[in-house]
Amino acid sequence: MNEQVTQAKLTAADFATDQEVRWCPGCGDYAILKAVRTVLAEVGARRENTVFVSGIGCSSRFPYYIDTYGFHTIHGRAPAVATGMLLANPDLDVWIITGDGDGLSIGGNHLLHILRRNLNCQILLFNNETYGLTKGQYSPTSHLATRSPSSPGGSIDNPVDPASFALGCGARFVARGVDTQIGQLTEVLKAAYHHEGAAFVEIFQNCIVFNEDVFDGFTAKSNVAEHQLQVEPGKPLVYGADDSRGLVFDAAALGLRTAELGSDSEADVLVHDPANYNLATALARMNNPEFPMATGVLYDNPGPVYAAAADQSGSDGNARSLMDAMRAGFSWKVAGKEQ
Amino acid sequence: MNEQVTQAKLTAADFATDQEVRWCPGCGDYAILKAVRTVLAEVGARRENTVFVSGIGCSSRFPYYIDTYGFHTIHGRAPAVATGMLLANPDLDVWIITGDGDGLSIGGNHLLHILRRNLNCQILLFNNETYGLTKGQYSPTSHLATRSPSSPGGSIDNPVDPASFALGCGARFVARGVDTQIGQLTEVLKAAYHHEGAAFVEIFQNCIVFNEDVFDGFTAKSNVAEHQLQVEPGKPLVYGADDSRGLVFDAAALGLRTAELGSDSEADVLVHDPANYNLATALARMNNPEFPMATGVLYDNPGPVYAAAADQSGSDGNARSLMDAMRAGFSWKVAGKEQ
Amino acid sequence: MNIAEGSASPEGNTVETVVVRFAGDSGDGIQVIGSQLGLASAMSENDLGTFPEYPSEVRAPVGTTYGVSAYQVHFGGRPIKTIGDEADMLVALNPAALTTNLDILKKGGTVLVDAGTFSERNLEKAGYKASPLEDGTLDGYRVMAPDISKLTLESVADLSLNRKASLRCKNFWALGLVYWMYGRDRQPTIAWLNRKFAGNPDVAKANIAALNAGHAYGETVEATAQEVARIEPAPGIYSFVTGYEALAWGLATAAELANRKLVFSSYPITPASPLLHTLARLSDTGVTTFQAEDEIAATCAAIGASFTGGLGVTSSSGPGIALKQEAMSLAVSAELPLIIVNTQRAGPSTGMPTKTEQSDLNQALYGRHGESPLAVLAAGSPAECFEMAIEAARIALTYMTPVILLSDGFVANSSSPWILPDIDALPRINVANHTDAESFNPFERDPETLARSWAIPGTPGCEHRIGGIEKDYATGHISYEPENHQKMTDVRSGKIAGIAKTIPPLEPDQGPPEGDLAIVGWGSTYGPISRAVNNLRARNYRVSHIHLRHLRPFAPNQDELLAAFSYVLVPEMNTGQLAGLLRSEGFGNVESLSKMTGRPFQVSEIEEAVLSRLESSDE
Amino acid sequence: MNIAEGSASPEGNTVETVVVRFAGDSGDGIQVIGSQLGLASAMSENDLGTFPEYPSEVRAPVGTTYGVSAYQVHFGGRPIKTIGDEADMLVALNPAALTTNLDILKKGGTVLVDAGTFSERNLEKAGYKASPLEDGTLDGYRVMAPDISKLTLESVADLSLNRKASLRCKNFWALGLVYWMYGRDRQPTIAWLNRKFAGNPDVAKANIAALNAGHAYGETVEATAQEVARIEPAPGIYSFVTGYEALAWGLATAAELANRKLVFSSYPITPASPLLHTLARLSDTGVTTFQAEDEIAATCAAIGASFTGGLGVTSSSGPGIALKQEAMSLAVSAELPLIIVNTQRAGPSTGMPTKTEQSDLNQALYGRHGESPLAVLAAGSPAECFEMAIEAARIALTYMTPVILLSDGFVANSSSPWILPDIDALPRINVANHTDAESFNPFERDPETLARSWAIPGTPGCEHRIGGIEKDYATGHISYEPENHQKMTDVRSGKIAGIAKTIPPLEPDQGPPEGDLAIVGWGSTYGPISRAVNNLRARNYRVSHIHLRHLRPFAPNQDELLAAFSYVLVPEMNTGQLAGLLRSEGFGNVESLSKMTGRPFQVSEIEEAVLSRLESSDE
Ligand SMILES: Cc1ncc(C[n+]2csc(CCOP(=O)(O)OP(=O)(O)O)c2C)c(N)n1
Ligand SMILES: Cc1ncc(C[n+]2csc(CCOP(=O)(O)OP(=O)(O)O)c2C)c(N)n1
Ligand code: SF4
Ligand code: SF4
Ligand SMILES: [Mg+2]
Ligand SMILES: [Mg+2]
Repeated sequence: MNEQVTQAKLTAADFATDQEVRWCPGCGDYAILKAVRTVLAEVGARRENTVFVSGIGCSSRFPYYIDTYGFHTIHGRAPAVATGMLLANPDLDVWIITGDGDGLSIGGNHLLHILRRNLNCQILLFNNETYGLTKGQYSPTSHLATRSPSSPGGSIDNPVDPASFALGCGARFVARGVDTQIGQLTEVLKAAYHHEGAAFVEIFQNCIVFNEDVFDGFTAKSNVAEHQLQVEPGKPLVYGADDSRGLVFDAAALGLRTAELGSDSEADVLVHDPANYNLATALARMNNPEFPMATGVLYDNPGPVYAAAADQSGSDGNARSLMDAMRAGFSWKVAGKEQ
Repeated sequence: MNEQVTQAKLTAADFATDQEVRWCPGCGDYAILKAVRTVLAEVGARRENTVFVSGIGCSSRFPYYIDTYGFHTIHGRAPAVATGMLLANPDLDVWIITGDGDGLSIGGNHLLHILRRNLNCQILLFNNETYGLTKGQYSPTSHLATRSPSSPGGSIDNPVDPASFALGCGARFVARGVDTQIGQLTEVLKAAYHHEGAAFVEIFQNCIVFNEDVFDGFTAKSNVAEHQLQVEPGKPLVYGADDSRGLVFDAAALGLRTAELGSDSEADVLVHDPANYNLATALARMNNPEFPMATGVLYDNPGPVYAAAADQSGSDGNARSLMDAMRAGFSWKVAGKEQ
Repeated sequence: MNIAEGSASPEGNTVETVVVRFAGDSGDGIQVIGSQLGLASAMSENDLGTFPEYPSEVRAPVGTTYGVSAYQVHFGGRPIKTIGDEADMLVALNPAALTTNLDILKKGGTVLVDAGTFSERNLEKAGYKASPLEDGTLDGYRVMAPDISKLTLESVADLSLNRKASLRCKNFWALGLVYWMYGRDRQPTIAWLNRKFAGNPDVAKANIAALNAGHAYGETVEATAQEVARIEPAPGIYSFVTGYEALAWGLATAAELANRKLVFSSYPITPASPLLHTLARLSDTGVTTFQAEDEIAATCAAIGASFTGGLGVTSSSGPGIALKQEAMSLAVSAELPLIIVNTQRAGPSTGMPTKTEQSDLNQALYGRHGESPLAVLAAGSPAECFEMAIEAARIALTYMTPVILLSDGFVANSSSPWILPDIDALPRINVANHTDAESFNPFERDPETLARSWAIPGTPGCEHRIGGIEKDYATGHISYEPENHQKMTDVRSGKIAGIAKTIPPLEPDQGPPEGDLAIVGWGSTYGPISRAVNNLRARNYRVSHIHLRHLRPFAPNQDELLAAFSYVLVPEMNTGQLAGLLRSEGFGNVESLSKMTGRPFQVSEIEEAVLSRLESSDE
Repeated sequence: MNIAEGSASPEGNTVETVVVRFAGDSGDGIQVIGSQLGLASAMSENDLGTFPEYPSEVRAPVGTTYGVSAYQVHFGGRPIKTIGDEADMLVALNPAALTTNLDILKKGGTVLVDAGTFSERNLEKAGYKASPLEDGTLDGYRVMAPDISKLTLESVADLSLNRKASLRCKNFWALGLVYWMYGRDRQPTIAWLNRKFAGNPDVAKANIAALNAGHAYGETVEATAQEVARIEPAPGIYSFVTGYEALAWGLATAAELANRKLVFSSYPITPASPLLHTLARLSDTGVTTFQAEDEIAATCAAIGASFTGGLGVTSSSGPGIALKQEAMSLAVSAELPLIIVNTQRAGPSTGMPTKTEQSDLNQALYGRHGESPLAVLAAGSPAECFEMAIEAARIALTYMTPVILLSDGFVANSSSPWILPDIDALPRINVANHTDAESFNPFERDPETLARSWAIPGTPGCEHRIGGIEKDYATGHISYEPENHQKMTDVRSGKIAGIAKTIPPLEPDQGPPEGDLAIVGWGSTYGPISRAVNNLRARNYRVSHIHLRHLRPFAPNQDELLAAFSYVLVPEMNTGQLAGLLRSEGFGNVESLSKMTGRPFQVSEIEEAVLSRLESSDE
């Protein structure tokens, strides 16, 4: 591509732009922004080779605050725009930023298709269970009976679970992070970056204006231990103070159940295998407070990546000139008159 | 609603219209049409209370051939139109007819949302792994390397599995049928009809023009026994000649595996429980030929139905007159001049 | 009327109208005091118009220029149709509010600032190098710069509120001073506060104390106060309505008049969402609202509702309306009633969502594929929103057609006092469902309206199938016949054209029905044009004002009326879309007066444009 | 050229042009023999035009009227620009084909039927009560009714094909007879058959035998044969191209001329899909195609491709174009190159997908929200499809703007012989990427074109962020400033208007550049208008033909040119959209000649319309 200038390793601060960040003071988006900048620096991303593309929403303002190429597109369509970027230039490092409304309401179809096609990119869905930018209507992830300007009596739509949805779409990398858990979040983002193919990360993000503390049940400091299970590859699926609780397989129900380790004789605690689809779907579906909320990389099982370069044509793979191609049909020659 | 005339029980033939059916001779759609008419008669559906709504595609021509109310809408949008019908009149019996292109390509988002909202209707997705009406381009369900006019060198998009997708969306009823297996298909459709909420049925449908016999691996007469597992509630998950093979739980892999019953000592064959989500996702994901293809009702676990009547408003549920509502804000009275 | 009795009538001259503009941080409670001044003014026998301006950020950091919220109130003793070109008084509760709003204050006007907020930090955030209170910035204005923060704290000191909560009352302190200056009665506001904070009487008391303190301050420092002229309002029950409220009530009323279920199906978008919110709160009156997954689904759901006999309505703004066009075309082809409300905003693309514009007229007229004619209406004031919603429903149901109703960010959010309607006294919309099963044909047409017959699911014997493919004129079945397509094209456009027969004849809003110059407007330019023409006519200029509510089809006599003027000037907040439309209909002498700043026209802009035309035509 | 040597030159008079129409069941191989007649005619030094008509069902049952497939060839010894109003000869391979196509046969024309298919069953399926061969239906035509089925079976009896395969050759039998009647050389077709069925020589042989047998039959029964006049074709390598092929090649060529990657992103829809299919087969020439999940994604992906430096192109037809409008508006706002091809079909809604129309012009011009100006072009013939694709790319890349290129079902599917271009000889499209990191500003504009500077990902130091929110004129950052929005609105429309400077001046296609009457057309009405004007001028009527390729902006001298005519008539396959546009631009004497049947204009319809105007103006 372009001549590469010799560049020193960049720091997180090098990824900041000159634009004033305009989220509400206290919004969870700030922490995510910080985590992303950190990750970009740590993985050695190059500014000129990186593109952030977003739809519309508070979350989708994100690209303005990262000093790489950026495109703040239209509502719900970032995955489609990103697809075109990768078709034209598969070497780019593309990050898609979306929200629960942008990505799962108006943009649900594009999310489905980018996941199943498995384009090589990162998809960060900031889930705050509300439409922040349009002032707090309930969203497709809002729990039943959410009161909002458009559901003053409480919403009656069953919510969709982003991770389960992604798994159903055929995603090969599905993870969850929390805005305030920077350590885990940066690790998750790094894993997403290194995954070949579409990496889907749901980030629980606190909207302090319209949905303050909606995730407190498992993200409040006092609840993390008892109500969150931070999965790690190859590690037992335990949680609770002193890892006193864990997930075991419930043969009768063909599913997971929680167990007090030590006291429960059947307690054959499971070990996390991110390549196991069945485990991932079961983890994704665990509902807090009945179960701990699973966070971290739930599923990471690379599959065939959509490669634009790959040839969908009927040709044998050898390049032809365009003029040859045009002549390949039935053609005939009319000679000029002898002069 | 309208005054009900006394009506004799209708037969399948009573649901035929005067329109000539215009699918290609030999198309699988004919068999499905027959099955649906039979089911309508068997469940005692009333013509005037039934609506068939479809998008665009060969499959979506369906409503013209059923003598009920029908709406052939626009590409991909039948679930949204159906939603409006049920909002205005929740008593209607609404059947949505869609194709793999209509329902999963352009219409994927609406499918997601009608499933998660769980509106009370039946959704029949005719999967022929192609865009029939537009002459045979590959579709979102086409297997990798499908050659078609738009993928002359073979498609490079990973397909989506409709049943897994529906489960990921939060569907509470997910089933599969085969155009040629009328017995099972009518049973599945009846179960869908009786399910409260959105019932999703994928029907493998043979497009003899563009994708002839693409499902032969498990639907050809000679393959049904060995390559198809017809699940039934409460029955063991067995298949093969003389039910010699079955599904067992593979503890190491936390998943399903097939076993020769009798010879395999671990063979604790599983029993089908349609209310088990984990089982349903595992069944849906079984890939032929490695596994038998699961057909029948994979999942049937009723959940809260979206009821338009349910009140999203902030009111206490008591009706108000509109004029009272307008006056409920700050209002004041100007008296007329004394005359 | 609870006449503004007991309001101190301060000395000073009487003015006809006054414009007060409040500005401050988003957290300062600007919207609340703005609407209270509106209320107090209505109670003081004033007509008025108000308009809020919100920052585009949800909650911008304190003290920033982009976090400034404003509210303008124009009140006085004659019919008020605008929010006022310039403010007579600016209340700026921090430096950022001052710097972003000063240009709206008229020279010589009064500026009230809270000196307590002019800290170095805040000045810097507002981009001031030096304090504008000291460096001559405010020369030429009448400046009042009390330390409102401090005075507010003092006024509520007796109450048990903490400092933060106490400081929050300073908006009411400022309001109290404004009430003193324009002779407003405090009682309605006090009543409102008591009702609003019924559960929190300390807060109510504190705000009332601050209000009173501000009022007393005016008296004490002998701030110049003005008498404002009064009107004699018509009798009735009044409320304040914004355009979106009037529109919501109009839709609900229309459904009641037609005895149909209103199914309002939408997806949130600025500035259209308040319509959804307002209707969602009316569910106990029988309204069904549906928040769809996107605009396409919203439109399709409304169509589905109409298919089953409801009144399907959908609503959005520019980008969302673009997404609805394919489905609208289905409604054209299936000939189903449907109302599409477009609360326009500044484009293209995401544009400036919080700013107003009229640039979607062409999209409304021509935005669909194929020949997809439908009716287009526009509302120019909150009151008109109510009327036009009913008119849209009348047309949609009577003619079995989609109708686009154009509103915009300005008309939707401005408000004025409005007599609440008596629904029982309004004409009903009588459109029967077809129930006769004998030889039923869904495309049989009413010979008068050309509307097809509407049989809804649930009706035995009328089962039928329709869709978006071309239909045979006679049977309604699918048809690809060449001559039939011509016939169907003609009948679809003829049906829309025929609506004109039921539209009342167009008459000038002001001025004679013929002459040299007509100012022709539509939608929210109504106010400024009306005032400008009023002013010009008062100065004996011969000019008429014609306001179009029906944009497709036009009123039956529109051609004739416009032809009676030698020259037509069309002020629009777009680059001349109505002007182009009139020209394409064969009018030669049409000139466009275009404004594309995201702000409504000022009266003076229109006056000047007219004067320059009149002068040049004098030459 | 492989001149049609050795073709028997049958006795008979010489005619200038001939129209042959083939019709039969979908399975009868009508399209194949139609294009073979085209090929043979081109080889016989004829110019020609062809047009296929497919049934709308994928594979309708045998013998039904809705399963009839047809192909019309118009060839002769002068430039051919239409497919012919009427057929001189109709080949109808079954009763359904006869009944659905007879109206196109001119009185006195020749009809060839396969008597072997006129069974009672088939007659009934075609809706005939009695055999049209016997009941006088064909009085006034020259009827040839051999039992083609039987004769074909006999002709291939020596070969080892089964009955079904043998019968499949009957199309070539009929073709052989046609070749006899119009003196076509069989050699090119024989060569084609040998190549096509190289893997199946028996099939090739059988078809050749049938072809020869049909030819011999003509000789034997002494069917009247006609000499057809010839032209002298320009030297070059020729191929047959349909409009969609020429368009595909034009897009690929444009990308090569601009040294950019072509990213063509689309979703299947009739009649636009063939463009996708053709480009998909060009991937080995460097073209990238993408079948998106829907039209919105297709457009967005094309935009993403352009953002990263490619030439993003998307394509659809009416309903799909409606869905693309929101994203097009993003491209307007972000000022990115983008080409949107609309292969128009009959609307509204699903309409008649296989029928042609020009009813999306207004949608192209006005279909977006806000003021979203972009360039609009139209192609009127297969050859023009190639040129206009390059022109669209030139404009999109030079001006950083979306361009809509209008085609339609008729122009896309008709074909004619065409000299394959020498790409190296075409002017290059030189648009450089911005790479200079010093003080880079994405919204810095080229003073000449007003195009913003284009820096693409991968360029160090030029990292930037853009979007659909209004941008500051100077910095490109988000701006809600009133005056800035005015300025940006002006610059966006000024940029599009400025394209006119680089458009070649408009000249009449025929006739003088001034006069009483100009026929103004655009797109696929080109052929019929051209022929009609040609005929009229031959009869000494003073009329000019002006063909518009640029619909926004217009050619710089268009106003002037049109103003030089007292009267303008605009034939359009819509209800008068260009006519309305011209009127809105201030032209008074514009009349629309509208046709909405899903079929192209006939030459005679235009001639008659012109004559009636000329007469009435003579009064
Ligand atoms: C086509 C269109 N429809 C609607 C909108 C209005 N809109 C902007 S953002 C948004 C929802 C944002 O929600 P989410 O994606 O969850 O982002 P958040 O603000 O919560 O971060 C909506 C409805 C729009 N900009 N465009
Ligand atoms: C907006 C829009 N885009 C595209 C089309 C063209 N189109 C019609 S049907 C179809 C695909 C049909 O595929 P599927 O749903 O699988 O139905 P099938 O014909 O295979 O039964 C497409 C792309 C259309 N009618 N409208
Ligand atoms: S509204 Fe919510 S999500 Fe948006 S910036 Fe504010 S806190 Fe964050
Ligand atoms: S194309 Fe395929 S799906 Fe469509 S009618 Fe024919 S066989 Fe059936
Ligand atoms: Mg959100
Ligand atoms: Mg299909």
